[in-house]
Amino acid sequence: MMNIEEIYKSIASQQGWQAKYRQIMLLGKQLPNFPEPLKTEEARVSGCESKVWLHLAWDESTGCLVVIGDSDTRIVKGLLAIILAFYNGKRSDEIHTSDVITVFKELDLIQHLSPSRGNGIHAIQKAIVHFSQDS
Amino acid sequence: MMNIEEIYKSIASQQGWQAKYRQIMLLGKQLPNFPEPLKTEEARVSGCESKVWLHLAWDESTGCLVVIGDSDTRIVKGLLAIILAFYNGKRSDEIHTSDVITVFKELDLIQHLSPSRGNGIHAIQKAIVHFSQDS
Amino acid sequence: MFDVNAIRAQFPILSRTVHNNSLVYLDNGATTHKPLNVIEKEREFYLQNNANVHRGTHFLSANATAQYEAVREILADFLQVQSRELVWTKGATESLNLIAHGLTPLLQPNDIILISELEHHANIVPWQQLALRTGAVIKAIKVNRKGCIHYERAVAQIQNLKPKIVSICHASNGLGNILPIESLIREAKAIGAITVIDGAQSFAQIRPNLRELDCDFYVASAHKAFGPTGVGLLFGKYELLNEMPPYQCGGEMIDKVTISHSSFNQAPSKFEAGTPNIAGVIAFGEAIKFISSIPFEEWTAHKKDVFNTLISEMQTIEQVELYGDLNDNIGTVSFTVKNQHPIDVATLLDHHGIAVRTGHHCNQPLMDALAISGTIRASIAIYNTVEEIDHFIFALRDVISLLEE
Amino acid sequence: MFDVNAIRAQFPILSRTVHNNSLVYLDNGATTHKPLNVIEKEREFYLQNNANVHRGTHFLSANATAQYEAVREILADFLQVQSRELVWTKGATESLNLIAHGLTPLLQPNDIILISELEHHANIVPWQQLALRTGAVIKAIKVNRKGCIHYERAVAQIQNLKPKIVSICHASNGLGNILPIESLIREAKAIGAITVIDGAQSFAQIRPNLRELDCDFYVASAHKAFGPTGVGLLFGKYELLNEMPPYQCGGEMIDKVTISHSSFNQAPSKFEAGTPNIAGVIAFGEAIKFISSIPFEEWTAHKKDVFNTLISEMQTIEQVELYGDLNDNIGTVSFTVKNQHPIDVATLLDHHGIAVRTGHHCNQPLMDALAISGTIRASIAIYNTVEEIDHFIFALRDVISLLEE
Ligand SMILES: Cc1ncc(COP(=O)(O)O)c(C=O)c1O
Ligand SMILES: Cc1ncc(COP(=O)(O)O)c(C=O)c1O
Repeated sequence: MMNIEEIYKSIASQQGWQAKYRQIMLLGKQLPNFPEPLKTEEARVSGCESKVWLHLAWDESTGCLVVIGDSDTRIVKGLLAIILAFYNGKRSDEIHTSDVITVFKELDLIQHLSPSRGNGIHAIQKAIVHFSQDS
Repeated sequence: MMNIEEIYKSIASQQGWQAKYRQIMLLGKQLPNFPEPLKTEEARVSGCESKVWLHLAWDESTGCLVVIGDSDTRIVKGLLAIILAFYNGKRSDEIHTSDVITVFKELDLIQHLSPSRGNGIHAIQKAIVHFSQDS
Repeated sequence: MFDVNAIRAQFPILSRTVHNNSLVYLDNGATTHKPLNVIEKEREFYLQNNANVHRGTHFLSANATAQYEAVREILADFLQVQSRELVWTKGATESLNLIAHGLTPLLQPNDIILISELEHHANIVPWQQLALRTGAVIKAIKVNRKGCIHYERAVAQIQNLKPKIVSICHASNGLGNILPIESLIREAKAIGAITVIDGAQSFAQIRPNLRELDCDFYVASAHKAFGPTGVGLLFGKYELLNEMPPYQCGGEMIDKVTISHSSFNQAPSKFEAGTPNIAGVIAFGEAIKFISSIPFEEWTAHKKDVFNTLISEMQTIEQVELYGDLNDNIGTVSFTVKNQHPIDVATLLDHHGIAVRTGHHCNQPLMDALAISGTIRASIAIYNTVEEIDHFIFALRDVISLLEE
Repeated sequence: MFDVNAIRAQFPILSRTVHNNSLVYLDNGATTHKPLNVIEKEREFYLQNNANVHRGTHFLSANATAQYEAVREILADFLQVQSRELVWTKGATESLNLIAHGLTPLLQPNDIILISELEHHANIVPWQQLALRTGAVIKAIKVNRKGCIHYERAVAQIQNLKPKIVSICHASNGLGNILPIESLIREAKAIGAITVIDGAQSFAQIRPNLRELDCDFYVASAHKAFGPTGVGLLFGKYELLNEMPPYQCGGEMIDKVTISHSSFNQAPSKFEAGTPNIAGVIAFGEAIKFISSIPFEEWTAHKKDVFNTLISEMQTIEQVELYGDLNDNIGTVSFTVKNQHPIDVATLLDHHGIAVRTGHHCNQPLMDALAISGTIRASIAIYNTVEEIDHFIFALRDVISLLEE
């Protein structure tokens, strides 16, 4: 798996939107396997029209977030890969002082940030931030 | 009581709106007395914010409308005088082929014609037309 | 002569770009765009004529009331009903809720409410709530695996179930099917049912004559018919309408109020509590004028041209599966692409400038019946062109090949 | 520095004439006019950004959703609450109906709902319907013969009656009185009542901080706060709000739907069935910006100037009787003229270009308490001037002498 800087570069270096989405979908393919039994209703992110599952936990020893996820659509799964790379390994305080939204803005993936349910990026980001606030 | 042509002339000949309304209120004062016992809920025209009562009947011998009315406001009572002078003595078919609304338009009393409940001229005219349709 | 470019000129948004491509807007089933006369009317009202309606003694209020009520007359003329049979609401959803609430006193436990599997959630969930309140039971006319209802079976269901209420859409928002409502209404009335037609998709496209249809209720939304958001309509046959208990309560709809008791006005004002969407209703009058300005034959002929191009082109793409009735259709095609998620397809189409909708389209029972989770829906309006369809088909092929790499 | 002419320049309608006189608009309690930024925002949306919200995968829809939801954030900021505690409705009337419906499960027979005699019908009739459904009983805080409530007696009523719900206006639309809601809310909460504030007249005039007020619910209408018609708001503390059963049903508010059963979303979308007034909400965001652009101290200082001129001039006309609280007042004066019908006075004022309202102002119980059938009401907004008041007073004297001839 690439880290968030590598992911950023891998997308930003693409010429044209087709290439960009090709890369995004590739990132989705490279996400670590999400175990089928974890695809429960509770793990579903509500407010996405695509199906998105998240599993969130804190690494006891480091105090850092460990999050894995999956989606039934390829583009959302690729966008999810960006979000996961961004938040994975961050401590709670880091999660609150940084925002994956800026990465999306810089990559010109802005319309995915709408609170629209179409893709649900907004909902995924919110779910992670809420988890880190509540626990 | 003046007939509708006389009333029309008496208003149209006034200079300025103050004079016009003075004349309208005068017409109201000249309306034949409306017996208190007839001021029932059934006689009330609904849809007027001012109180307006109508008593409607057909003259058996001539087949013409006989309508009297009253209002608790002076201007509406004056406007009512115009309406009553217009419809009194008309047969049912005449009521349907003529319209007091044109008189109001010609006298430039247009805003009183709004379906607004403020003065209720519209409601009074409708009540008379409905009466002549239903009976 | 019908000139689609003259029509497009009335819709400035159609000239905009999306992701550096010309916009091709095929999401008209969700909401249509608004012609300039509608937009400018709303603006003009606020600039020069703004006032609250009905209770004003002053000029602006009388004028606003006259304009507002004049649109009720325009609508009455359009639908061929009486203006006192028309209630302004905020949308088709509210209209259906109002009716389902108003019919509460007429239902007994085990009475049947018959809908169809094609219904929008707005024509399902209010009836479920009514059923919860009264003990009534909901049944649905079934669709086949393409999403079409079987007419004879629907008639049999009406005759056998003897529903108290039959509430069906005139045209399906999910698939575009036009339902044979003339004869379904006739059958329903033959067994004494109250008939409700969800006209959200039919108002502008079919211009129904309600006097001929003879249904008891009809609802629609202005925003799907070239009008502003926040305006809906409800038609009800006067006796039935006026008999219903009030829905929302407040100003306008009352006759007399004391602290402990109120009496109510007659319909329609009985159902119009509070300050209405005055500017919206007045602007909607212009939308009806826009629709009426195009002869119906030219309207349908143009839409058929565009729709037939769309369908025949779609049928040449082997990965595409089409749903719905492709003959009696308001101009909406719902499809899936083999092995691809609708959202992936739509997201990439968007980058070509193409606006389509994905998902269940507020038609979950229909999606269940078709055993799919959703479709991609392209829905056309009078301003769409054959060239736009060509652009769409080109883009769709491109997107599919990108996804299949 | 506060410059009323700069503000007036934002309201083109204020420059129009009525009956060949300059318009003097004193009917702001019924609806305010809209500044240019509001009018142009709504137009711009239709011209360039129109789309339906929430379920779209395409650019225009995502963009419309972002704009629409951004206004919820702006409003949350203005009221000092969380955005998920805010529901968009079509007006204050609908908001109050929604709350009265939603509180149904909490009421038992003989529970008391306490309102005041100052309430607008919209804050009376929905509670009467709730009382009919549940067997609850409505009581009202009384007013004195000028229309003011007696604070100590109101507190005693709260303590003795122990109402389940206390629903009162922040400011009276009929008389302009500002009620001491801070302390009334405190008293109501002390006995465990649910508190509902009708803010239709206070939203723009008082800019309440709901976090400090700590009421459970608050409602208002956009059109009375420089925004478009057809938009209202409802604030509810989240737990209480989310617990309430849904009101209208249809698209958006559902989670899963089958033919026989549905489950619902969380608040606020649980209460926003159907396509909302998208353009209206987006334009309302500009209205909030307009209000916020004028510092509150300047706002109140200017209004006090105009109001004090109005009151002191009115008091020099001996035929005039004033009602209401003339100190704690949002800028509304209600009056009668001895021996004259309010409609006669207002009709003649109209010919001077002056827009006032007459009648019961949807306050029949208040009028009963004052033993009058109605008043003439002049209600000022931030754009009114001392010169306009002079014009009004001149016209009023003229009208009275015409009527007394
Ligand atoms: C105090 C008060 N409450 C409620 C309302 C109802 O508002 P709307 O008609 O916008 O729903 C009004 C408006 O007249 C009001 O002044
Ligand atoms: C068939 C049908 N019914 C009802 C509705 C609900 O309309 P609205 O969201 O405007 O209330 C829609 C809109 O999606 C529809 O297509």
